[in-house]
Amino acid sequence: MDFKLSENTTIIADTARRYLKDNYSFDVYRSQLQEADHLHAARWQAMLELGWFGLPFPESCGGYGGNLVDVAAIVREAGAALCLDPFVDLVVSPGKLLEYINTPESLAILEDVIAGQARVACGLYDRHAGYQVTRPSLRLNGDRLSGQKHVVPDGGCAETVLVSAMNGDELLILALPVEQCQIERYRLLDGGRAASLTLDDLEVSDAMILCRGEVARQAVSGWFDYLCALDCARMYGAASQVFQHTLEYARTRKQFGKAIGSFQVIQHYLVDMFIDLQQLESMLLMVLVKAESETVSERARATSAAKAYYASQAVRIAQQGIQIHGGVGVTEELNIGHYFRLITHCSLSHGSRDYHVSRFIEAEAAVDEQV
Amino acid sequence: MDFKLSENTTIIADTARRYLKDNYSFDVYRSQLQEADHLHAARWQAMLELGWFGLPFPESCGGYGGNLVDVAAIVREAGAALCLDPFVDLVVSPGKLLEYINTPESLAILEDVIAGQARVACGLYDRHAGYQVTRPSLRLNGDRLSGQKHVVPDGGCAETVLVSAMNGDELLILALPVEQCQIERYRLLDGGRAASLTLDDLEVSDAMILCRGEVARQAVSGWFDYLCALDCARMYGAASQVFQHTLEYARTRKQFGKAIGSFQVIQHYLVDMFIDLQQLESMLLMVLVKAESETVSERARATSAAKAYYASQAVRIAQQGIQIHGGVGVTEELNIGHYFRLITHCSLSHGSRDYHVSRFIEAEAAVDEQV
Amino acid sequence: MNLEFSDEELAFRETIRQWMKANVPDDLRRCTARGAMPGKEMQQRWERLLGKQGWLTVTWPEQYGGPGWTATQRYIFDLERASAGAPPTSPFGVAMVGPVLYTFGSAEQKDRWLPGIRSGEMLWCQGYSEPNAGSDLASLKTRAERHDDHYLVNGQKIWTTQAHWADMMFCLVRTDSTVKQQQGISFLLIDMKTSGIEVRPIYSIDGHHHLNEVYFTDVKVPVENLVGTEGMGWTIAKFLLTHERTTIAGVADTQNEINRLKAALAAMPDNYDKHQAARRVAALEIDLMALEYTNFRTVAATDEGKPFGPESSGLKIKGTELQQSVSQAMVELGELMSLPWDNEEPIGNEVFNRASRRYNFLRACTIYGGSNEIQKNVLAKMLLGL
Amino acid sequence: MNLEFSDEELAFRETIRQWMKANVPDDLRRCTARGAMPGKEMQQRWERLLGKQGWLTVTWPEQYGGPGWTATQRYIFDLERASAGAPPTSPFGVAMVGPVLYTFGSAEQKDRWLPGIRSGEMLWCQGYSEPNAGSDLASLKTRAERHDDHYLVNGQKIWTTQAHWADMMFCLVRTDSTVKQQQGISFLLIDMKTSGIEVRPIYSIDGHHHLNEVYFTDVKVPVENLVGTEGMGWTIAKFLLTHERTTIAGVADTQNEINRLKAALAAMPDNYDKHQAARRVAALEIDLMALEYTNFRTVAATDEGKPFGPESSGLKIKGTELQQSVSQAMVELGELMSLPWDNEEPIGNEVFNRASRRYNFLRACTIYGGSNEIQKNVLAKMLLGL
Repeated sequence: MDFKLSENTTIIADTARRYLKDNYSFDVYRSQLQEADHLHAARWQAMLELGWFGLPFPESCGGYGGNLVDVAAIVREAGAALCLDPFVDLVVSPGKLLEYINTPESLAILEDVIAGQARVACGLYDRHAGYQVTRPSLRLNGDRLSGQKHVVPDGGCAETVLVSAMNGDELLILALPVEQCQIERYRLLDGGRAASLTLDDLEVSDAMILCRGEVARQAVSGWFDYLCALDCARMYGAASQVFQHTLEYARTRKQFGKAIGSFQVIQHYLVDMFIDLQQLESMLLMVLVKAESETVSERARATSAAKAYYASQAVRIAQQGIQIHGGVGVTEELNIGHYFRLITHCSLSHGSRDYHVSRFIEAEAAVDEQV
Repeated sequence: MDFKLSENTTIIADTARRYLKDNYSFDVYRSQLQEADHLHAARWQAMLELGWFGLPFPESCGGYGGNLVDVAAIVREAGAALCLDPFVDLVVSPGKLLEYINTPESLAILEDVIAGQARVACGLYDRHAGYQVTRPSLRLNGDRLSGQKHVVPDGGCAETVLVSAMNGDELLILALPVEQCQIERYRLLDGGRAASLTLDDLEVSDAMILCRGEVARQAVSGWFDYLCALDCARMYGAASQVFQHTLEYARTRKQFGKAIGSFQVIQHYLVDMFIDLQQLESMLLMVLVKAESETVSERARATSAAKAYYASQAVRIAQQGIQIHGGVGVTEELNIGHYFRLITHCSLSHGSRDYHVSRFIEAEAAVDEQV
Repeated sequence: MNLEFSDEELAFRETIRQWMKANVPDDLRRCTARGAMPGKEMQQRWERLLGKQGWLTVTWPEQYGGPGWTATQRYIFDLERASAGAPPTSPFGVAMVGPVLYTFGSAEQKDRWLPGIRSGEMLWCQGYSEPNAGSDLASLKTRAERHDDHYLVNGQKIWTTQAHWADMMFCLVRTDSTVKQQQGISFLLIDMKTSGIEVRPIYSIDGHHHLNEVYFTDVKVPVENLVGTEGMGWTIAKFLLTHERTTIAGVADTQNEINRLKAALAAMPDNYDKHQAARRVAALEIDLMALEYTNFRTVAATDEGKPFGPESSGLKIKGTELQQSVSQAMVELGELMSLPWDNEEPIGNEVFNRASRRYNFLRACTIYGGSNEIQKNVLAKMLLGL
Repeated sequence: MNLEFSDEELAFRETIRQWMKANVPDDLRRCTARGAMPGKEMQQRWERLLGKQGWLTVTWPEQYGGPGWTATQRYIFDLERASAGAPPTSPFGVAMVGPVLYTFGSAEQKDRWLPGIRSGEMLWCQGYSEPNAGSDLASLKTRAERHDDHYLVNGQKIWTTQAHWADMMFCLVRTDSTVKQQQGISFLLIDMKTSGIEVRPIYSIDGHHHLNEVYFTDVKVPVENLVGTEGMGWTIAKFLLTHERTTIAGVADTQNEINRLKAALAAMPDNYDKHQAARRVAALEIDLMALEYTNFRTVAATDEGKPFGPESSGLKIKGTELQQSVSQAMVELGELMSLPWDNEEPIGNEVFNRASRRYNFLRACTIYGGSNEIQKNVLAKMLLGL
């Protein structure tokens, strides 16, 4: 057993950290919060040039063959930097779905994504289906689609959106031109941009359907696990910053004539946070390896465990970070509250704790059957 | 709204406290733990003379017309004193069931209980029915009963046992002579004595059947709520002692050259315990009034809320009491561990937290319907 | 022991209920139902309405214009107010400076300030915290130097809720730095329009502007705005901490939040795990019941003219923890629908769309007014003698 | 990064698994399956069996008779041991005094004491805590006065696990009361058969006798039983605290407890709420997974010859909390079946009948070896610099 990151991963993480340090800051973040569109041309180009767009994908698809551990190294740093650039939403997320679909048509789109020439978003959630991504509530009627897709991350600046729908009992994944949808744009809890797309009797051509049935189901299921793992990486980056900043604050903030870190209760809070952060790191390393496992139930068991654990423990760290900071912790001017929102957001995107506990139980039953 | 105890209740509580102080002690408790039978002749007679046997029952049945608040005053003091004398098991519990059955036969037995001339126990639980007292797993076959009743409190020293069984879809309550059952005796978690009764093709005469159907269902359901409320009273008595002893210990026990109560973490633990104890007292007062309510769903909602709350918060106080005491807290020689066992016991007798949360939800739905 | 409201109390409840039904403005009701907080105009319009009815300063003695209600009536009023979808009233005038004025103020001060508070015309804010005096309030540094007929105030306050709305601030200032910290503090009323006052907004993590920094540069405050005598500020501040606790636990509003959550859950589609959600809500309702009956005990004791008993000591700690728990449950049970932050069209149930703002806002409730940790320090000392 | 066992490790696991299958005595297996703890004879019989195989002192260096396993192998061994239904070995000889002796002991001491520990023939106990030196161990008072060729020991130890089983005690004693507390402490080996030693049982709240008080009245201990030099006791005690942490979290045994619980739940009747029980167990399994992978990180670091990293700091705290949570879940999910204390015939599933004893026993695990509160104090200082 070996928990060391490869030399390659270490370089990727270092590069990401340096790049973000040089090109991103809390001030940049706060002004980006106000933007209608989070695609910043210069940084987008820079990320492309750093090779990040190709990193998540196999060489056979024109990528650089990085694994989840490599991609997570970037996402973790982005979480630590509160970076809102839609690298996951417009590259990794649609790219992995296209890769998993693995048809000539999907791979052609993927090639454009990797080249930075296509803006593709994922619209796999809708209003009534909760987190059950393999059973969307949007339904195809003949060759017509009417309905909505919600919380499409950065869907407002995409050209194409990958959308799931049911055709009878069969799952479909379609690539729709965003221009044919009605768009409502809004911000999300983590400060990111999203859109609701309304499809009004849209005529579906065969060319729009990327895949169907079992292929679609497996692609979406693999995508879900991959994205869950990246949520954990992002939360870890944020939670570790919360801890560091809070520890520093406790060392320097004085009340009653001494540093608040000299009070035993605050010390125990911080020790609890530190220990929990260690456990979060362990769960992250675990899920980054297991979420790409071949065995579907093993993969689901690992990601659901990690996501459920993060939803309680990373959230707890963020809450305690605010509490120890006191008044200043609840203001927009300090990063702590923003980390809190990011962590809360990620604890609910791609499955809440309750959802993942249920999924863990199902996955475990399936694992047990195999044994 | 008025939370004051009546003068009468105050006298009952004071009498009980004084009686237990004079006649019971931790040493008496520890030696009683070793006894095969918890019926201590002299104290039994004393309780009879104190009027406790008649207190819970209406004057129409030959009782003294005390309400649940009065009875709970005694049970609370008994919990505080760790008293194992089976006042609840052999008087209140069977007596209330007999009262609620309210037939000439049942009231005749009740009269003997009140007079101290009958030893009656309740055997309403069996192995497979969990806490669902209105649907026991024991079944009547023709006029024959075969099966077991478990955890019959003080069933080993009773002459008669009130037993529930199903006859088809109909609930029966029977009064069986204990001599016709096979008995296995054992101790329980709280130090009390109990028995499992095995019925081996026992012939049931009509005279044995006290009631059936809706009458039986309502009697058992009222009994269950009443006993739940007394569990809370007993836990409150114990938890308040845990708090008092732990506070005293924290004031006097020195480590690192000062009282452990001067450490901020211990102070916060104790404040949490104190606040929780206040809330437990509020819940106790609430349930003592509501558990005798006429409206079945209102009654169930109140008792299940109280029981569920106690199962988490009283248990938490007991655990913290041990933790603050350190090594000495986990020994038989100190009372703290015994309170911990008593509280754990009561948190599981007549319904666990999980069970009562479910029952609370059902009861609330029923209350909502009535509104 | 009797846990029911009396017939008189039930009749009183009915009166209040009917009045609320007829008088809570629709826009206010809608605002609360969405989980939002009203702006200044809407809030003040409502408080004036209450003031006109004589129901704004419900805790005040009759001689100062209180309605003469019992604590139980005030509690019932609060329940009805919340369940009618009206927000709590702003505490700074009604619950804080008002009682200070009628307890410590001169006849002139009472005449001058109490009517505006009673009618809801005059809005107040509280100038206590400073950048380096948060939990350790006694170390505050804002100076007020006596010059003939006025004080010259210099310094800075922070976390001043509604300072941008307020006409007046009541303020703790240091009038003597040669004596023991607590003894050099005085209680001053400051007109927010005085020159030399600058109010800068602080945005909270719910995205809204509730809080402010307030800077004082050579602000002239007439000596007649001193309440009590110089050096009495700490005594007055402590007096407020032990004043009126019958609604401090927030039971009425937490109950209302739980009701909003239950209604939203009932409307969820069939593939939603309602069973699990119901268990989580039930656990919160049970916790609320424990708080509610503890609160009832305080209310009953108040009506008997007794001082607050030990049962009241945890009301704020438990109350704020529960507010946070309910809010967190609402966010988490809303799943994906809790993520939209500023959508105009509702997505799924709008209750969930707005829940995360409230969740963010409520992180402050275990911090302000003495963090829960500070409260426990105090209780350990005062109540447990540790 | 690689989270799988290597082929060699899998082969090793298979060897251990087969051996356990063939060698764990049936009575021991049944004892563990019931949730009970073995008595002295059963425990020692098992440890001798391991000793004969050379697998009792698995953490020892090869030169002292360790099997030369990697930390990963030791971890695998522990997992297989637990899942085969064997209890952990007693730590006092193998994990505590053994390493002290081969690190600080003289050649004579090693020759004299190590073989008996390695074979499981000689049982040890630990004489650290005293009635007034619990968390504050350095304030211990048991005196050892030097007289020619022996020390005269007077004083009292408490919470001495298995003192009534032990042949020998390793003991912290005060040899100098004129210097700073920590500096006057020495590490002494005491034969439990020496006259002047009285062992009095302490019954634990699980109803069993594990603990003792040990009284010393003019007990003569040969000077050759001093380990290291006089005053070195505190250094040796601290050395033990940082020694071997690869199994301190108790992952193997906690996993085994969860497995026992799941099997018992699977056998519950249909009217039991299995859904709710499964959710509670799942939450515990997820917590265990976090602990397990944290533990793996420590194991991997040990195999690379690295010192324990920060990840290992919480292993004892989280491990003991989880043991208690699992045990509490077992008791609570057993409902009424958890109440019988000493029934001879099983009632329902015997796993539940025995669960409350273990639950009681485990209250001690957050107290002994430095309570979790003391551990947090130390971590705040050492690790966070607070």
